Amino acid sequence: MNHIEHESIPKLMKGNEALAESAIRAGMQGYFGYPITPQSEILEYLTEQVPKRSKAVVLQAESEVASINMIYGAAGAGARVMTSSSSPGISLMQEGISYIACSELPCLLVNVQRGGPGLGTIQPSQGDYFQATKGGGHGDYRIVVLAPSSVQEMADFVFDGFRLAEEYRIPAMILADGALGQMMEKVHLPKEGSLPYHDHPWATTGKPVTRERNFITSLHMEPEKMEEINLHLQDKYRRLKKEERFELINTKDADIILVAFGLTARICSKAMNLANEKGLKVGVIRPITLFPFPYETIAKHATLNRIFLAVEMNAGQMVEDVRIGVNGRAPVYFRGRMGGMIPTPEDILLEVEALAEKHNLIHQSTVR
Amino acid sequence: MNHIEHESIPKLMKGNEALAESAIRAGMQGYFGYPITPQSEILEYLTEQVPKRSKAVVLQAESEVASINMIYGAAGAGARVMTSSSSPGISLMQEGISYIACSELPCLLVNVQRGGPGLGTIQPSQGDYFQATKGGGHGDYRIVVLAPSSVQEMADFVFDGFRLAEEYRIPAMILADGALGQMMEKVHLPKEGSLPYHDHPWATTGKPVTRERNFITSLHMEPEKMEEINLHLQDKYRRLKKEERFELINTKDADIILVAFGLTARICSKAMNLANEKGLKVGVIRPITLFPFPYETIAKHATLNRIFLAVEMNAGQMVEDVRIGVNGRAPVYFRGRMGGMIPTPEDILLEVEALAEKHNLIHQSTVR
Amino acid sequence: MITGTVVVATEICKGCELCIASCPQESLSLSTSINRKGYRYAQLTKNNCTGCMNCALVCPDSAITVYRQPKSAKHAAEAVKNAQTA
Amino acid sequence: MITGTVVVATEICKGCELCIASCPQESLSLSTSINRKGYRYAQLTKNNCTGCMNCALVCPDSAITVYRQPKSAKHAAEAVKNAQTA
Amino acid sequence: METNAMIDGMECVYAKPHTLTEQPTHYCPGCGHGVVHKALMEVIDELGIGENTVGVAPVGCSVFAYMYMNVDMQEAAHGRASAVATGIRRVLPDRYVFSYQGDGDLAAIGTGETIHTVNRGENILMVFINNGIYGMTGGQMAPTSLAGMITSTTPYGRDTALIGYPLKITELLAQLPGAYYVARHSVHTPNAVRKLKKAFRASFQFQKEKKGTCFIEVVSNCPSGWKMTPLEANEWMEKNMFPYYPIGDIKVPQGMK
Amino acid sequence: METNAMIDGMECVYAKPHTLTEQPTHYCPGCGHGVVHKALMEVIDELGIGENTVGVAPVGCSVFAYMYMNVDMQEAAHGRASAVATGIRRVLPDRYVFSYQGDGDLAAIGTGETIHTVNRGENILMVFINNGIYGMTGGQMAPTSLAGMITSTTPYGRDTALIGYPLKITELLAQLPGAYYVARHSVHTPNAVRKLKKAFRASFQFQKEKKGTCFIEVVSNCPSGWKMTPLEANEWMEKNMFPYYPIGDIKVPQGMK
Amino acid sequence: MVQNHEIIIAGFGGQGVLSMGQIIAYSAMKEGKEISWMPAYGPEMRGGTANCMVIVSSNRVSSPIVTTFDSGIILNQPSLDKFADKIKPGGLLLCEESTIITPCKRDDLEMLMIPATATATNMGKKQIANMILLGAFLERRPIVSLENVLKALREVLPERHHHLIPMNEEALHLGQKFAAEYVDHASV
Amino acid sequence: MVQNHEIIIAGFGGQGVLSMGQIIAYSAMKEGKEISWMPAYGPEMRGGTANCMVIVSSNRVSSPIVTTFDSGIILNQPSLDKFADKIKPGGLLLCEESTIITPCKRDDLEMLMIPATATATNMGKKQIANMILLGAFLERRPIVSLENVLKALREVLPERHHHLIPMNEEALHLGQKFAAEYVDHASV
Ligand SMILES: Cc1ncc(C[n+]2csc(CCOP(=O)(O)OP(=O)(O)O)c2C)c(N)n1
Ligand SMILES: Cc1ncc(C[n+]2csc(CCOP(=O)(O)OP(=O)(O)O)c2C)c(N)n1
Ligand code: SF4
Ligand code: SF4
Ligand code: SF4
Ligand code: SF4
Repeated sequence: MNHIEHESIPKLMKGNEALAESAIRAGMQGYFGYPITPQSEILEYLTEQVPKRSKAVVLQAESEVASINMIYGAAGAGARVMTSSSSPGISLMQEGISYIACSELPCLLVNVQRGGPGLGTIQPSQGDYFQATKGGGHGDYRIVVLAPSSVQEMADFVFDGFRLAEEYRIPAMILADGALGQMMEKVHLPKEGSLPYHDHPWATTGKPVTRERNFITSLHMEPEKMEEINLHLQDKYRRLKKEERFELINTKDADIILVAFGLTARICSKAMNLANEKGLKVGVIRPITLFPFPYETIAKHATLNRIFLAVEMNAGQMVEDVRIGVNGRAPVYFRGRMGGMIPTPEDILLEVEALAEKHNLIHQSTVR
Repeated sequence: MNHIEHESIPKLMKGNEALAESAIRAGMQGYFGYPITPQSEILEYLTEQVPKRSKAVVLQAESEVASINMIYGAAGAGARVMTSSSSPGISLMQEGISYIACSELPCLLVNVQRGGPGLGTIQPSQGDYFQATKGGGHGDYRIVVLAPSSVQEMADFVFDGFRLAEEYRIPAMILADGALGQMMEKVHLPKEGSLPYHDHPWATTGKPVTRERNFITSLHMEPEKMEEINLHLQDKYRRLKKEERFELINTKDADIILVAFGLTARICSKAMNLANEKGLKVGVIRPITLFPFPYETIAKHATLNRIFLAVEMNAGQMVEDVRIGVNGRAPVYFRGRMGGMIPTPEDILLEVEALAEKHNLIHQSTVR
Repeated sequence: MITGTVVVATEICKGCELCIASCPQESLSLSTSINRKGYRYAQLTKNNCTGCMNCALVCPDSAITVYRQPKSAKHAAEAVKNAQTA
Repeated sequence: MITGTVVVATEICKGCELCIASCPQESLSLSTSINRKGYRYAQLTKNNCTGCMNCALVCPDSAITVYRQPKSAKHAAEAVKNAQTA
Repeated sequence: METNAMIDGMECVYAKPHTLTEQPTHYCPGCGHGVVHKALMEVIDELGIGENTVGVAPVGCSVFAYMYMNVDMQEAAHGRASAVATGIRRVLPDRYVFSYQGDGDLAAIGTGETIHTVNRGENILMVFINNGIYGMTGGQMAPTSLAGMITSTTPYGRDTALIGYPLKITELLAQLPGAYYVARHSVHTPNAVRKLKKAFRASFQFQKEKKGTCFIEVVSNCPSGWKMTPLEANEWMEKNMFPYYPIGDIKVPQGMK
Repeated sequence: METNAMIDGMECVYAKPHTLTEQPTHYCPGCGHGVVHKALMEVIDELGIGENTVGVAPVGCSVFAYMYMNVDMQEAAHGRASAVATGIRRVLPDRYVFSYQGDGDLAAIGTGETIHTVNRGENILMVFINNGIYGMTGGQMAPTSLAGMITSTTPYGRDTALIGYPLKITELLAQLPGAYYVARHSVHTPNAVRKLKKAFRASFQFQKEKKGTCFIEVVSNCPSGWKMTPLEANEWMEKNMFPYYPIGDIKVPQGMK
Repeated sequence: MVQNHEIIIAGFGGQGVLSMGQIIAYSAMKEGKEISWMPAYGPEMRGGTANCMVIVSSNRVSSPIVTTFDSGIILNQPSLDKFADKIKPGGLLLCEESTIITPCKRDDLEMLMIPATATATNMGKKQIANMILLGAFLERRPIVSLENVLKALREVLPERHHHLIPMNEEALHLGQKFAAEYVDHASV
Repeated sequence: MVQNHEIIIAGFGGQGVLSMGQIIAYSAMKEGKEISWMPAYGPEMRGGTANCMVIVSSNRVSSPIVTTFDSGIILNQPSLDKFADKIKPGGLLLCEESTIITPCKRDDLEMLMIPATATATNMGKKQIANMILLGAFLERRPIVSLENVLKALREVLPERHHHLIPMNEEALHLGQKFAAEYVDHASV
């Protein structure tokens, strides 16, 4: 990933505010969104700050459906645009996202997840992993999915998201959760204006006589043509592999590997410490890009008598990708909390100890 | 699955019409939907037939969002209800489906898929497998997904769908495609009134003094409560395993196993015949319930020097579940057509021959 | 003149003061002490209540029950009716 | 009286007959033969066309081009302007 | 609490109706939602139709209405209460059905459902709480927020040049043939509450007669969203909301006084 | 075709404008869409604003408008054209933006976006083709289908008691302060086409002056959906559609004749 | 042994292409055969091209989609250009004469040019051309009996159109006659 | 060696519970420490309960969610009932006196009852009670210096509230005094 220039003096900010501030600094030209807990601070921050600082458009839309289609229009007109919502609102955007993905319009989507399904709770969750990574909308499309685990990353991934979106002409999503949105941490903000603009020859900005008209569409009556479009998209998704990002913690000689993304990964690393103190060799793999998912990294770690434990704030979603990566070479277990509950380090430690017991790694690792 | 009583005299019908006729015979009490190709015949057939034959409500809603929420209301009031649409329309229903799944309301959803993503084409596709089986909406929910492969099953699965929906208090979806909807075949229709009604003590029909009020909701402010709801749902999904359905064709001593659902499975069985004529030992597994997916069945067949080839009208979706089922015990390949293109038996035969070559099964099987 | 009285469910009351403002007799005022929710609550501090029910009608939390001196059982019954349907 | 003529793009025409109905001179009628799309197409069958452009205005497929006898180059130029902005 | 309790020889003339549960509300002190809930439930109690009534709660502060209203209820997705009510009413044609929605729910995300429900003349009562703001999510602008009004998403006041004027959806709906009875009320005084109850009573009568949609707007407050005390809020409401959203009947059937 | 060709000494006085592509349309014979496309594109050609114009096509029979209109265009999701146009206009404030929608698109699934776009007074031209039916999907009922009208989803005629009266969305929109110029036109005669072009011209002028939303309804035909010949269709339209959807200005700015 | 006949019928929308296929399928069903009918059309509501694949078989039809055909009934030039090569060698290719500008060059087919439209127009009912073609087809490939086709018509057509049945019958016979007397191109 | 202090601050909404936590976090950041502040609230917009977890550490904070705490600052009974058991043995438990009906029974804690509200009301500004509690906390657990807290206030408070800073300072000192002179329950 590209290097991002940061301010040297840190600020204390909520994740949602850091993300919004970072969007301004990234030169966002348009924001269209509808309020929903736990991410309304994003729209609130922008309506307060933008008028003082930039020419950008910040519009509270009448709904999420309107928001995502305004994004379609503005992105199609070549602007750097973003919308944000939380789980139920993101569900309403699925048709629009499918259109945007097919029309290859760059834009940044933010999902600050809450506990589902249905109206659920306003507490944090990771229940929208499938929706984000496999395409909750219709048809074969993917979007780049970045999973921050700190307020710092809430800010940084705005820059990464816009960059990837524009480089690959693809929607990028920051898949956060209510805790990351609401919690405050120290953050070194990215420097304003450090993200260059590219011109978009495909954008509908008015047709000069000098070129053919541009049009943005996802309609192709002949299936042959539509298949070409799909092959082109699939090829792009393959090219995206090189953007895979992940974090490895003590995985080298670990017997038990915890796989987790976002906030859960930090809770796992605490659990890891507790386990290590008890002489258990535990490591953590944190996928940072959920699409493209680092299958090879998982595969590389799937060696003899190792155990995988996927930990998520859902009923078991990313674990399916872990299984595909491990491909039978090691046992894969799952531990999840749902509906807004956050797993505690102690929760996870218990699970780890149980597994160590079961696969008798206790002795093994303690004698080492 | 339960036995369905059929008429002895067959009819020649389009898949969409057979499905609509079957809904009337299944005692459907309410239909709410919005037109979209290639399934508008369902609403058209119902508006023409129902007034003559039943007291059922048939309402053309102003949108798919309205449709799915009318379904929520009517199902919550205890009625046997159905809606139908095609890919983009189903995307708009994702929030509503998540609500219905969480509130445990029985209803039948029909997705006659077309080529995506975006507006795409009106030609057949299987591009919504992920959306249907992993939950295109937010949060951890699943719905029963039935994949018909003939006009006969378009009719039969209406009965199966309603039965499962009501038995498990879960939305059931018939995941068809444009070809199945538009093609005509011979069909023995299920007998009218052969699907019994059950009373729904949880339904909001007006609160007699004799009971506490009923309410339908998916909101639970305390995450602890919301997690309970989720655990309850997950438990239901486990219980559903016993409803798994699949079809096996010549899999017994096959070297190459084709895995396909819906119409594609029939094309595969034709390819299988062509391959067998050439002395290749090919069989077909057709998952009929896509959720619950018959993982064990796949696993049982994943034995030494066997090859799996998943064939789909998409860029590779069900194949992920095949991989999870096979779990590394055999190589899994994929062949797909996209955007409304239908694979031909010849397409698939070529693929099979190439694989046979690669894993030199040619000689092997010809000498047998 | 009919006299009446009100009973405020002090643990339900949120101290919004709407009843106080709506009382023509100025019979109500806020307590000094707080309830378990942390609110000061309404209380009858004068004994000139006529049982007009204004306070109860505007109470968002249905915390007020109103009682009235019956002229006779019959009248009282009516009173109830009027009160509810007036 | 100005005289004019029209040219119908016969492969574009779909034979909807709207032009025919809108022609004050009844100069147009449908062909007997069909075009490659399978439509009978409009054609000028009388030579009394005034170049009024009615047919062209209502043609959904912009299949009609209209020509007019210029009184003078200048007038013709005007004619064009009027035609387009009238 | 039992209504007929005697205290020193007095009789109970007013108590919480049985159509309200004992559950204390989560509403802010002085919030109009509580008053409207009570008025509606009292009418249902008085008409004795509680057993034949199904209600629909919105997503908004009144999302928990079903915890307080002691009748069968459904909690609809944000903006879809009228579609949900349509579904219920169509399959239960002999029941009374009402929906209860805030201004964000009914007039922003739910605009399409609202217009088409009324246009179909669904036989339901739609209760519309207009407090000019999104209460539940923390005081953001609503379509009904007044010009220049400061909310958490219009920190410099609603700029009509950029986001348009407050939407008088009730006046729009009154234009539709499907709308049978349309009126705007409030609950800031005892008399206002009495009038509102009259309107509810009439609406259920019309629903019984299958006359079409009855739509009752209640101009209400949001002390928290407006950052005022309840008393200040009601005063501000009279001064600022009423002029733009005048209280009174908007569409009344022939011969209804 | 080059406009200034001479045939036997005559000059070309009328030819397809450069703002239309050479692509033959997929529309049914006699369909009004083609006429409206042409009228709109001629005006853009005449005003010479093609280079500064971005259009939005709907989902409906005119979904392919971008294949015929030779300006930059976007094809919006069903019902969302006005939201898409809003997105474009907001980030390109110095461009002309128009949306083009059918009645299902604009007045059914898109109702919410339509109302709020106009309520915001977005500086765009909204062209609304009202043919009282869903053409593209095979002649289903539209919100604008006339009472008693037979469509593929109202085989016994639109029953207003069950699904309400045809929705006069244009009259509703005219009530909104954001709507600056609202008119209803048709294209069934040469003069009707001339009038429509005038309205388009005025709309672009107002848009230039940032006056707010201009909304032009065109009552049009659907020979296929109505199961008539083009000539029968236009006659039926005059006889049945015009009385319910009267042609003429609905909201005109001061001093516009 | 499995008996299978795979047919493509293609032309403009409105030429009765789809109904022709449905009648074959329906009659075959009446004869206890297995069948499938698969339509395809373009975006146009009127005009544009349309076609259907019909499979009549003694066994359950596996794939309703096939890429080559035993017979083709072609009603316009674009369809001929598209499907001419997809007819199996020795297969039957029936064309509506007036719509074909450049005929198919293949000499390994049983190829008939039937003046169906002209004849139908003379009969005073243009729409009946498809029945003439159907008659010709059944003469060369009697996969269903004419009796059953007529039964089918009676059952498929709504009462109010039954008066047209005699005319349809005449058209079928005319078509048979054409095909019977026809001197095949291939055999020239 | 890693220094870690994990605090829970809980009470009614509107008691300044969340801002108290933010001030600690902000001052700690100023001192170059690592921090996290995690809030939690109920459905109510006004009233209802609110709390925040604050972690101040010498190293990067791994999990911002913890289940046991070194210190608890409690402003109402429900919160006390909820968190009393979650304070680590030997930990600090500060309570706002007037809001506590049934105090915590544990004897393994450093427990202080501070009449913050009463005092603040006397000072004429009820809202300032949280500053008194903060002062008391810092007296017993000086994880950040008072100077930095005051700096923090200056930077966090909008200009228009700066006139309140002296009063806040006084409150902090009063709190310190209470804590300094306090005779611990545990040690009774
Ligand atoms: C699809 C969706 N979008 C947004 C939200 C967030 N949300 C909940 S309530 C609400 C608006 C509440 O305002 P209003 O309808 O006026 O009711 P009030 O709270 O003022 O009574 C919003 C935007 C949601 N729950 N679901
Ligand atoms: C989300 C979604 N729902 C439904 C459809 C199907 N659909 C396409 S066009 C259309 C309506 C067309 O009618 P109208 O808008 O009146 O335009 P017309 O074709 O009459 O010009 C519908 C329902 C779709 N493409 N997408
Ligand atoms: S109106 Fe009700 S809640 Fe408000 S103060 Fe009076 S009794 Fe308490
Ligand atoms: S109006 Fe145009 S399309 Fe119609 S007949 Fe005349 S020329 Fe042909
Ligand atoms: S936030 Fe406003 S609307 Fe919601 S309960 Fe509080 S006062 Fe009422
Ligand atoms: S279906 Fe109707 S609207 Fe569509 S092109 Fe044909 S005539 Fe026009």
